Amino acid sequence: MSAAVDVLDVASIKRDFPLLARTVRAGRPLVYLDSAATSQKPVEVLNAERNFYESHNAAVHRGAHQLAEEATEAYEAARATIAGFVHAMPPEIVFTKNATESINLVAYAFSNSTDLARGGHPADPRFVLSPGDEILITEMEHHANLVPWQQVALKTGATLRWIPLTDDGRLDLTDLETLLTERTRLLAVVHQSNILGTLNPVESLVRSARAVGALTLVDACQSVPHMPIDVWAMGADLVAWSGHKMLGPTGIGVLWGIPEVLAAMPPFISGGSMIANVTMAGSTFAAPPQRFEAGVPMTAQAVGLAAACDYLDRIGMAKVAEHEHALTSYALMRLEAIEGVEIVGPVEPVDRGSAVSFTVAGIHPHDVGQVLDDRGIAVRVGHHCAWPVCRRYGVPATTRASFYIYNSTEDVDALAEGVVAAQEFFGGAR
Amino acid sequence: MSAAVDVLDVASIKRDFPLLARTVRAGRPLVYLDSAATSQKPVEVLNAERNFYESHNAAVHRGAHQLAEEATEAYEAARATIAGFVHAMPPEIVFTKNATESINLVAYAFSNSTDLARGGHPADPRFVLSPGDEILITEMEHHANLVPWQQVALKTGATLRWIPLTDDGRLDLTDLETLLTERTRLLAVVHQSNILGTLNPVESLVRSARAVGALTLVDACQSVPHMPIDVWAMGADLVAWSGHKMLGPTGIGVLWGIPEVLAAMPPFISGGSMIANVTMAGSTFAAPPQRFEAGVPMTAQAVGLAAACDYLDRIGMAKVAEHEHALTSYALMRLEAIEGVEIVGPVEPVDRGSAVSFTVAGIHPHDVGQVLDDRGIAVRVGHHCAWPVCRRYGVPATTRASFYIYNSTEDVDALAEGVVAAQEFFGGAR
Amino acid sequence: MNLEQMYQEIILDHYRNPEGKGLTEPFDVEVHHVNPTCGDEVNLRVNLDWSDAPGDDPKVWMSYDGSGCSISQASESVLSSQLNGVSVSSGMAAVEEMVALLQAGAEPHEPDEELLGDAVAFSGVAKYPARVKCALLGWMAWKDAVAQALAAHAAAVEEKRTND
Amino acid sequence: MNLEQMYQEIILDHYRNPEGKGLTEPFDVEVHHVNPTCGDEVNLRVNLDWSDAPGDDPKVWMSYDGSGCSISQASESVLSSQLNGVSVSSGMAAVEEMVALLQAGAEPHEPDEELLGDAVAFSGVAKYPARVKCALLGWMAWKDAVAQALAAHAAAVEEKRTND
Ligand SMILES: Cc1ncc(COP(=O)(O)O)c(C=O)c1O
Ligand SMILES: Cc1ncc(COP(=O)(O)O)c(C=O)c1O
Repeated sequence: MSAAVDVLDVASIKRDFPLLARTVRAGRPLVYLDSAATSQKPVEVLNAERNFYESHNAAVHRGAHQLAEEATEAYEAARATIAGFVHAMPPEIVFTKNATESINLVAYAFSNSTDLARGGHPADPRFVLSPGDEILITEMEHHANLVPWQQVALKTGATLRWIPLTDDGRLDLTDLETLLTERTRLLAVVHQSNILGTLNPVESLVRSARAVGALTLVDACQSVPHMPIDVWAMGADLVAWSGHKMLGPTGIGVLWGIPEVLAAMPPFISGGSMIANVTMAGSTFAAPPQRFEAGVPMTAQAVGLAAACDYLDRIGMAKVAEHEHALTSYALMRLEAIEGVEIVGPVEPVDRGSAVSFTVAGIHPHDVGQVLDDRGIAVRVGHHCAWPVCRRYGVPATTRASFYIYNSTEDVDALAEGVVAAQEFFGGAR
Repeated sequence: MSAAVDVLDVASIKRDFPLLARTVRAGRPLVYLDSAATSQKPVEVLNAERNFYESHNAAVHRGAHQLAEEATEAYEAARATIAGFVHAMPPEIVFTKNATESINLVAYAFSNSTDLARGGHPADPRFVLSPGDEILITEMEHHANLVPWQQVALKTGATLRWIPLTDDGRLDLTDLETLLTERTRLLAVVHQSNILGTLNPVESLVRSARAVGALTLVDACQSVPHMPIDVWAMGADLVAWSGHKMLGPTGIGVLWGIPEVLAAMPPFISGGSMIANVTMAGSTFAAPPQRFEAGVPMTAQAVGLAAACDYLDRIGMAKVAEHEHALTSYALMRLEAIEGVEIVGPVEPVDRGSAVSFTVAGIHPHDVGQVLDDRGIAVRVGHHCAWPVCRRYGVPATTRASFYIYNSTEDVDALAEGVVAAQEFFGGAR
Repeated sequence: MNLEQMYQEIILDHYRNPEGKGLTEPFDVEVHHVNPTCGDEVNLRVNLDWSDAPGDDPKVWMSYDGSGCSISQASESVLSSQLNGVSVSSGMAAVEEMVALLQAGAEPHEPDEELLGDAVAFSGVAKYPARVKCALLGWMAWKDAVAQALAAHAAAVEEKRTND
Repeated sequence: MNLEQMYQEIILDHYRNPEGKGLTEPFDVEVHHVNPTCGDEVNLRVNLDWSDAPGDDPKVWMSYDGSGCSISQASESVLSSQLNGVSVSSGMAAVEEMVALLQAGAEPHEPDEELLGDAVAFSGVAKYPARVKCALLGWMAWKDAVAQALAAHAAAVEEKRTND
């Protein structure tokens, strides 16, 4: 009962992903619906990493020998490719180990600047916080864009506030004017929720924040992999995302920033390769992005991520978004048609991405996930690192299916059939 | 004129390293003498990473599906292997992106605890610093174990002190009693210098530090890859090192710690997977090591590093140390025999590792390195991220050759001949 | 089929009709345990009964309330039916045995049916590492609560002795 | 052989017998530039000569002192012999040309010999990215110093105007 036709040629894309050919449990073909957690990797990305190790591996920005030159060239070429992918320039791209580090880098710019200012050392006033200052986030943030700000608030005395949610899974902007004021020093907001799927109006939020003089950070973990992104058009000061969710290797993330804003931020992790001058008595620091890339970096991973960008660019990000939109619309329709299934998040396929969370009446998400797993369908169950969202909607956890370029309408069918099977299996439960 | 016989079967080891088969510049066979910067990778390590991506890739500690189980199992098995490599238990091993992050994790335990205490929040007093408190390091630290402590001092008002060096490249312990006192809150010391090659008496230093109540951190970047290490026998509270210098992938480092000490440290990078409970108003944290591993980790890299440990264990770390000791002795002899060459660091092959820095009279290290590079010999030139050491010995930079399991006495011969060639090439210079 | 190996009929029965659910009084200690990856929660109370305890091995009475998946709920029900009124020593032995059963890994663990009773039905869960924590949630809470109650008792005895 | 392509005889000559090394007076601005990866250093002074400057394009006199590798030392010597007494505009054009020559990348840059003089000898350095910074160290210092001197002059003129 496959109702829709896929926008992308999924069968041919799938062949690029070795893992997707495997079976799970008792020989079931794998239906991977957990790309919001992490994506699978095309062979091109694996080859790029391996080729780096087999032919050009050396410490970057350090040696005068040919290998060191080649490694540096590969690393910086990767930076340029990744910059191009989001319409940025290479010096605006800082490599981190994951989006969580990217966001913490910004959080520590605040707490470190505050510490430096307290000690009478120079610090850019935009990053110095005092009691009375406010940081504004939303109630749908991933823990990665929540816990660091709680910590900053604890350390600096600033207050953490948040934009609440409506019953249908969107930001409730009714009281925005009382939440976003001249006291607001930073607005940190997720572009697309990893649990609700909601696509937030970041451009207008960022404009409002700018109007009151706040800095802005966008968590783009769930948008850069799934739609065309122009970081300058988005309008924020800083944008964070991960490589592993966009076909890239584990162990690499990105922080994009307006050069002038990055330049105003003090070092986060300090050590080799981020300095200008070092004596025992004190040090000065290199300009961004080097200032934020201490130590031997994740070179092979940067090269792999650049290959992932090339792969996605070849498909075309607009096509990727279109494909996922079609799948999501179909999935919402199929799931809503099952009695007892409740979508947690926007039920309309408008301004929403491909992460679809739901509950099944009378069956705990863990048990739903187990039945799906038994059928070869990999979904995620739990609070998806967005526990406050579960509390907001009064559920202990959800089951979440999420789609990417290698998913087809047949995968959605398998999901819907699996949910019905779970209902049959646990039929007798309360 | 090869005088020594190699302890290891270098020819056979070399075959495991695809990159070492390549040529550089005008078709010269590669002589890789830059392993102190980063090591090359055996095919076994590359295969382990690739196999993870092709067969088990998923987000760890999160899903209930089979892939997530396998990924978690692979990640935790890697932790166990790496723990075993240094005679530790798995929960004592924290994964980071590199040694620089490992050391910063400890540095931020101090500055964050200090911030929390200032704000009236609970913090372990061992990590709370005030003016008058002292951090003791040495003058031979890599920037990674120097700059973070300068930053902590700036932020907390504590004082940074350091153990000076003797003319022959060792720690000058004459005034240790005035440097290491009850004011000392932390001793952070490099086990083996990456520029001088000096192996420091960390066991006794750590014992003295413990006697005055200081915490202790050892930078073991240049020792874990090169000799048998038992972290408990070393006696320190915390030990940091990198994966990429020990045949492992880029993008992974390790912090080992005594469980009770790790448990006393507040979070560093915060976000998903490191929490116990999260509400919008506040969060509590998981026990170590999870507390320090926020976000999707460098899973494939952990698996690769475990494969590297297995590879090294099969050779045997005692044999590795013996092999390098023989090479180093031979290299010191060959280099010292060249007129105008001056070793920067201990000239006796006693308590020293295989990083050999030197200067050549009248020729800048950059030019020495260039001539060597032209002959296919990859060395590092510069301050090796230990700029204060260059200042201490009055040289702008050094040329450094460093050896590993895939280097032979022929490589040392090539180095010595290359240095003579550089002298001939620049013969006419001042 | 795998699914039935894990969800043995006996587990589904306990899940559908949990035994002894609901907190009761009196109690010495109450603990609250959470599984942070999935949000399963349990509140568990224990009451030590020293009346005819042979020396230092009192009887333990327990009550609980919780929410979560079928495995955690069934496991708490089994715990309640199995470990109510047993001595600390045999209860602790049962917890150990349950842990061994669930963390068996590759080589299956031959369970001690005497000690575990219905709980042997959870052996299939050992094959699903992500669910092991669900099955152990209540049991770990029991162990924690008993340890706290014993410590509190020892402290009270000690205080009484010094006051005497 | 590669090595000789980079170390042209003319470079080695400048390295062995550097021209104009040593700081002189008077000067408008002195800058200190360092290459953080290798520790090469240069101190460079410039003096703007407005005497018969056509409008806003003064002559620049420079002196320098530095330490470092053969490439950086030779390049500073060439800089000194090439850009002493030239106008700001043609000096800046020469710096641009030097940057283009050295950052040529894959396609070699056909240098403007008029502008660069002996500096064309550095074309071989473009193939060694790690050495490009060495060859540019002095030239970047010159550009920085001249820009500072021009800014200081403009500020002085502006102040004089407002005071008048
Ligand atoms: C002694 C020492 N400490 C710290 C580091 C930093 O290691 P990484 O760059 O892998 O963080 C290095 C290597 O560069 C080192 O040799
Ligand atoms: C919206 C969002 N923000 C942040 C993160 C954290 O990303 P990472 O775990 O790669 O650091 C994730 C993914 O887990 C996410 O979905």
